[in-house]
Amino acid sequence: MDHRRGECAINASTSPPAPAPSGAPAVELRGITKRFPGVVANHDIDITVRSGTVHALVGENGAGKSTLMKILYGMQKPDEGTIAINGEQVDFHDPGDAIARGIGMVHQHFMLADNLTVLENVVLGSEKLHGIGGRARAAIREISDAYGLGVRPDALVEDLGVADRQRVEILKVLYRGARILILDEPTAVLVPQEVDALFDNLRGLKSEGLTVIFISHKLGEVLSVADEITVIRRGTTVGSADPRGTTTKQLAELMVGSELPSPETRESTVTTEPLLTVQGLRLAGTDADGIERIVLDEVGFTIHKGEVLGIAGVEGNGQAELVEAIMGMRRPDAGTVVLDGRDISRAPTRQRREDGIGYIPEDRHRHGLLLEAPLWENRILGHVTERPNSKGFLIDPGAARRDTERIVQEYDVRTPGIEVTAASLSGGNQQKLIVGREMSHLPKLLIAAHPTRGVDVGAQAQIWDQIREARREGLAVLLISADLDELIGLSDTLRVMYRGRLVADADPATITPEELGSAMTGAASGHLEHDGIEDR
Amino acid sequence: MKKFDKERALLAIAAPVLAVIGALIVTALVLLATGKEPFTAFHVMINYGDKTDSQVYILNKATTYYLAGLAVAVGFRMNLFNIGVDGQYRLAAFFAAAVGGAMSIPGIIQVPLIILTAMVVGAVWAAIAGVLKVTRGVSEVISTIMLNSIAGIVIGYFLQDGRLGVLDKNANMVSTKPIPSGSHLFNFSTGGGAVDGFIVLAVVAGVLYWFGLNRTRFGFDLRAVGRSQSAAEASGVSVKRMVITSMLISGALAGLVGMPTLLNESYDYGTDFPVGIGFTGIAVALLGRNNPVGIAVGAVLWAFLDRAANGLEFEGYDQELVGVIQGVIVLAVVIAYELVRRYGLTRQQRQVGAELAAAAAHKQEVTA
Amino acid sequence: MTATATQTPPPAAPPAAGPRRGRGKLSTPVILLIVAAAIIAVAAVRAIAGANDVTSSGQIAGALSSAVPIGLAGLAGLWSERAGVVNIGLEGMMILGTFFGAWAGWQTNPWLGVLAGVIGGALGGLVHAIVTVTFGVDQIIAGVAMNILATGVTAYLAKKLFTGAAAAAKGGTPKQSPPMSDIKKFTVPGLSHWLNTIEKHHWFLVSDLAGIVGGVVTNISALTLLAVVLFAVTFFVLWRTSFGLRLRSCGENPAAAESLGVNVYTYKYVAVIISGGLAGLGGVFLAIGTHFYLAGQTGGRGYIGLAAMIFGNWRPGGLAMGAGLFGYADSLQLRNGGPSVHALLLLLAVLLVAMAAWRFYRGARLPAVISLAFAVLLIVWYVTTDTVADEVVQATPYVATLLVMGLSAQRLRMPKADGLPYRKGQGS
Amino acid sequence: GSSSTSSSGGNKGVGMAYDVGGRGDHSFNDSAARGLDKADKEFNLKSKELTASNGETESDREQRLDSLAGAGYNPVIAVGFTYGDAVTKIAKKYPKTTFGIVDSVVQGSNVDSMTFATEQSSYLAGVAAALKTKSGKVGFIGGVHNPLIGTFQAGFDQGVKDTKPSVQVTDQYLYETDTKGFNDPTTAQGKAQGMLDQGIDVIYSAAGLSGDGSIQAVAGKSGAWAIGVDSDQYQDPALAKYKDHILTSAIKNVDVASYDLIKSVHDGTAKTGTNNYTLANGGVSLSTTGGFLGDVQSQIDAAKQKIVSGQITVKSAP
Ligand SMILES: Nc1ncnc2c1ncn2[C@@H]1O[C@H](COP(=O)(O)OP(=O)(O)OP(=O)(O)O)[C@@H](O)[C@H]1O
Ligand SMILES: Nc1ncnc2c1ncn2[C@@H]1O[C@H](COP(=O)(O)OP(=O)(O)OP(=O)(O)O)[C@@H](O)[C@H]1O
Ligand SMILES: [Mg+2]
Ligand SMILES: [Mg+2]
Repeated sequence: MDHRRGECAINASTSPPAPAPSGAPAVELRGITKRFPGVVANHDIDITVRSGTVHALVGENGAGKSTLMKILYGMQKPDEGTIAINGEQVDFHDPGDAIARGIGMVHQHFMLADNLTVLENVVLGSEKLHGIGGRARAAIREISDAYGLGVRPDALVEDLGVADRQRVEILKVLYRGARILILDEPTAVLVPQEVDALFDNLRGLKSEGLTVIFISHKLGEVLSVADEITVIRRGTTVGSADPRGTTTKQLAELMVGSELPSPETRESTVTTEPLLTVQGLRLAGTDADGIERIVLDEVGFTIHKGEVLGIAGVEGNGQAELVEAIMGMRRPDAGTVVLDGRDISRAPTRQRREDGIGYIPEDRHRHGLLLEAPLWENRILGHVTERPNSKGFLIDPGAARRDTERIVQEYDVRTPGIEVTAASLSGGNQQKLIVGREMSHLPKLLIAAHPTRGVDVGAQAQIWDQIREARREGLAVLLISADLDELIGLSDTLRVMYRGRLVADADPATITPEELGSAMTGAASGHLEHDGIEDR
Repeated sequence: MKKFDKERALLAIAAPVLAVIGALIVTALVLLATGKEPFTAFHVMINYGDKTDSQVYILNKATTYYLAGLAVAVGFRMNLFNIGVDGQYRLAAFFAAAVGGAMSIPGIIQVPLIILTAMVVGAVWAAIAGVLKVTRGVSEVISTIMLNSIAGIVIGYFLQDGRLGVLDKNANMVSTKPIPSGSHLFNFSTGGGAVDGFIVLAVVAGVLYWFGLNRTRFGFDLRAVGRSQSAAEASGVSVKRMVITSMLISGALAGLVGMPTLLNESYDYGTDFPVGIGFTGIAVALLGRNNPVGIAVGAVLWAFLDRAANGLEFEGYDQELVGVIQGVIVLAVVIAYELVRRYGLTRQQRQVGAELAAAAAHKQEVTA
Repeated sequence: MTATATQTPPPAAPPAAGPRRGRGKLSTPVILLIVAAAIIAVAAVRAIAGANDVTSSGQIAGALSSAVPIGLAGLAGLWSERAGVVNIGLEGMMILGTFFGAWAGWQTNPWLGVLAGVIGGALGGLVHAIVTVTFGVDQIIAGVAMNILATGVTAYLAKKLFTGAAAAAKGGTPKQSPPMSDIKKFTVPGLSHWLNTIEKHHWFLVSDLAGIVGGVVTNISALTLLAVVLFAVTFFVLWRTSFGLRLRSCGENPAAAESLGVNVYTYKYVAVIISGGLAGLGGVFLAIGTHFYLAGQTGGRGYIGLAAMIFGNWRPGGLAMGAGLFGYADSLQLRNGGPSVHALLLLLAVLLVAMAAWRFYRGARLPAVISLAFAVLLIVWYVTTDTVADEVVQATPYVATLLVMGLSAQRLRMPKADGLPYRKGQGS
Repeated sequence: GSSSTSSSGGNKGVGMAYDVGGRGDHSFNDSAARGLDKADKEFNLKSKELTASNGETESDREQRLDSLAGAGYNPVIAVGFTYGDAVTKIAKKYPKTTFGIVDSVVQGSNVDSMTFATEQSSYLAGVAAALKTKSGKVGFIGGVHNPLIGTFQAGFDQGVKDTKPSVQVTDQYLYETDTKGFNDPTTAQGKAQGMLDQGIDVIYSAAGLSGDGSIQAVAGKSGAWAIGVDSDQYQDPALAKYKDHILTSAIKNVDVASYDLIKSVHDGTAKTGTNNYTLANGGVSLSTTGGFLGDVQSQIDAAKQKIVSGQITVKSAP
């Protein structure tokens, strides 16, 4: 895995373009190498982060960014290499050591205990600072006010929305008096307005002399907030970029080492034949305390053959429940679902799948795969009653194996064979297997929830192509994605979901991610006109 | 792919071998600590177990344990912990014995009828836990344990003189009316005694278990639920229905557990009917890793140890030693399997990684 | 085999629609009101049915001593599960407690026995921790294995240690240890007698209260007091100290805990070992109650303790109530509670009628009708008989467990990471 | 391979198959063992003792007897009625060996069925209880509701009624059929406590080891008496602390029976058929160790006399 540095970099300057550092750099990583079974996650990485700057780290999925940050945070030990903090060499055994050195990390996935209060989550591990009672509460209020985080210490975390959780995560770090903040993809779940608010916070921190290391796949954001950018590819630093003189396209190509694919899809294939009609869908959930809340409220839409309907929305606004209701995994309290002229409102999941619904689930580990089962059994999953997987009541392992080989070939699933367990494939390859499986049964309707989440660019392009191709042949697609570019690029029609309701619609040809984002936070509704919103 | 499979087979054997070795070491230490020399004890155990009548004894016991293991394993395969096999088989055997004693029709009809009764009773009793889990969210671990106790009390209620029980004054024993001799199951006479004919049905049950789980759609669904309930649900399996169905199957199999004893040995259900086999079944299923052949090996091993207990006692050792060995083996087995499983997974990931690296290198060469 | 299938709550839905969710916690006055109502209902039933043993001080004292081992087992489960480790091995750890407690107890004094029992149980906890935390074995399977192992080991050791010359001369047998002395018992001098006098009059409510209080102030073992203290200590430590916060965080989200510098393995180990120690204490309590170790003495109390803990929603207060309930049922069985259970049928019927009314009010017609039907059946049963069969009494604790679990299980909230094996560096 | 029981040879001595608990249980099994020890000393026998374990099956018991008989031990004595069926079967297989069975009647020309007229000793216990109660209420606790324990209840009830008709007897059983009733002192303790709370002041427990529990409960109440069973529980070291409350015990001298059988085989006149051990032949008796019966001993002796002479027939079922 020896990559010649900057082999295709447009801006392969290895020395930082910004002014010379004043005093010791906040973080110096030298020759960091980390190996996992079968992967070299980090290979001889060198990074210098100057004090009082926002330093961005970019790279493809699996490039090794998170691993590197976990090493810096003491969660993982490097196999080789050294770390220096403020000029002093350190050796971290666990996150506690890093915290003591003034390092704080906000992880890619939330690290919060749902059933504990905000206060408990914040003080955990640092109880010595202000205890776990009144003093701690006061300290939290103080920090919250100082940075305008608006955090309520006694709320239960499970009652918080994603943006609030993100703020709790940041507060956790500040509470510990961290001077060096690591933010691993903090914006992935935020809408643009929330991102702006976060960046304001970051700039405030920077002005107080704190150092921020920032990871994101959204290159526009990176360019807007970072002082310096380091690019990682396949575990090694391939170069750095000056945000002032670089475009997102250049950055992306530096990251990937090739041209960036785009989800654009303009030639319309929409027909007038409705394939899926959902009407008046209502779903009330009862939570652990027996209190009812409305999760889906009078949701209705139609998808025609050859149409991609995109649904935008902040996570947790009912998209997952909508998908589960259409799949028959949840019984709605009211409403009908008609697929290709047949009312399937009461049909079990299996029948719906047999009737031609393909499903790419949001969480492939939870809903898409049997991680401990071999690939060929995963190929059967969800289609056990269909050929070639079974004959009558019996499984046909031979045919299923052969067909798995075919999918592995056609969809470029990188694996040494079909007997390995799904768990041993990387996320992207797992996703390719799922897409291949669902497409193999020629669905009439494809429900694709975040189909390219956590998938690297190459695989992303492939999946987009597959969706487009099938659409041309009359496939109807219900697309749910947090990636607004993907959503706008692939959809023929766009709807916005907010608090269980479809509150707005938009034309993907004209809408911008910012406009969509504002509707996602409930700030706009109805038909979103491109100009109308810009004027406001 | 060939080499791959061979290594997998090696890995599969590694766990139980590791566990038995571990157990032997611990047992030897226990013996040494209590001032006894371990090798003679092991020698006694092996020697004694090797005798023909011992073999018959072991086969007969193993038949029962095997069925119990299967019953437990069905639940385990879908992450359902049916701790209640014990209550299920006792209740089933009891009512089957009562039905068998109450009539006198040709064995060819009556024997299947008795077996059917047992399976139905076992299934119904197990289904209570299934229904409670599905409709009320009660953990099957807790409910089956409670149902075990309740089963014992129900039997106690009916197994009384004048109810379904008959008192044998001389023997001080209450039991159900004996099953007429026309409805005794055949057996295989050997030099060391009679091997229960029910062993044939146990083998059939094992084959059906294997076939049902590995070759049918239903079995696939069941295993899918065991591996990931959420993924199975999304794939179209009704997990609730599957919970109840597998409890029914598990209970029906549990119903068979008492049959070798009832139809081949005691011909009635009395106060001396064996208890606790359901718990042995858990151990046997763990030893056998829920695999039909593995369970057979586990059952034979367990029966062998039971037998060896007699041998040890005859030679002046404490028969309780066997309880220690059994406990240690089970613990060692679960650890060994986990270690081997992890090792296998890491190994596989390494292979996948190597493959990917090779592919990447290849691509680079081409593009360069 | 992977983790147990547990019921995870549905994904968080937006909190906006519908009423603002309360936490469903009952305030202290409400709890007191419910308790008062329950006592009045029981007193009424007692008076109507004339089943005086329902609230007699003997029955209550029996309930208390039955409740303590169950409660301690539940407390043991609480510690372990709050740290995310399911402990089905409680039964085995209790057995170790009975054995080691009696072994040390007969040779020295019962307090050293208590210590030895706690240590014995803690050793079991240590093994469970090694197997589940270090090796990451499925926790239920490990617990089952622990129970098998504990049974085997104690049977072997009992044969070795209780049949030696000295032990045999003191009454030791292969299945039983020589007896040990009693632990100190307390009686509140004047009060106990006075209450006893009032109780004898069988006045409505007054005598009932006298019986209940009398049962609690007469002949209370120091160990029972210790158990009560342990409940309070557990609550304080787990919910009011940073140690407890860290421990609970390991049961809710170990990855988060680890990312904040909490050593998850250490806390899990500590929790499971404490759990074993508490289970061991429950075992010693049984052994001291009979004054000796007896094979099979625990009789499934570890499992019932676990059920009490689940019933108590993984909280000490609820667990204490659960243990009290099961202890009461157990005591009924011990005391030939035919007439008592018969009277309680009436109480159950009244409760069912109330529930039917509530459900009808909430618009759930079918469940209301079903509840009512059961109530009618119970009343018929009550009216047509004078007492219930012994078997019904025997089954009462188990049936009560099932009923109570069936009615409450869906409202329960287990620690989120309970039962899931955790490996260092697993958080991503 | 060969059979584990094929090594039969000449007479090796006595084969004892104990019930659960085995030698050292301070009770039933120990009593049988005393007979063996006495015979051993006298005739210098080599014997083999095996013990049942919990949760056994019929085949375990058969195998145990089979291995003893097969190894040449004679007589083979099965202690406890659970061995009934096994003795029936194995005695047929080894016609030359004499088998003994305690507490059960087994047909067979080479079987000595040793039964005990426990209703007679229980009758005397009833006499003692009736004479000693102050409250006029006495209680009986049986371990398991089976005919064997029924003989104890029947004798006790009759003894009380014949002595003092006004005395009220409460009969309770721990379990209907579950044999754990002989091994559950906690339950017995609870039952006894319940009885004491009702004012009962003499409690006779025929419940094996469970009886320890009720004796403890009785000892907690001053003025109350416990009556023991099977062996002289006053001398049981495990109960030493409570012996001041152990009025007497209805003893079943299994040692007498087992010694008789061993001696008869040794003498070449093997005892067979049903042999009932009664007050008359010393097979059962009422202990007097504590000396608490001194004031009523004469009435007890009189009752005993009447039974021995046949003047009173004690019912063996309640
Ligand atoms: N604990 C682990 N064990 C094995 N492999 C791991 C582990 N953690 C990460 N990896 C592998 O190391 C590589 C780098 O992963 P890392 O999470 O650092 O990537 P990333 O750059 O953060 O990607 P993403 O953009 O998806 O977050 C990947 O191939 C990943 O599969
Ligand atoms: N904690 C872990 N322990 C063991 N192996 C891991 C761990 N995390 C990741 N891996 C392994 O690393 C490889 C890639 O996993 P990873 O999930 O990081 O890939 P990814 O491309 O980032 O996809 P995803 O978006 O699903 O995270 C797989 O082989 C996986 O099994
Ligand atoms: Mg990843
Ligand atoms: Mg990452």
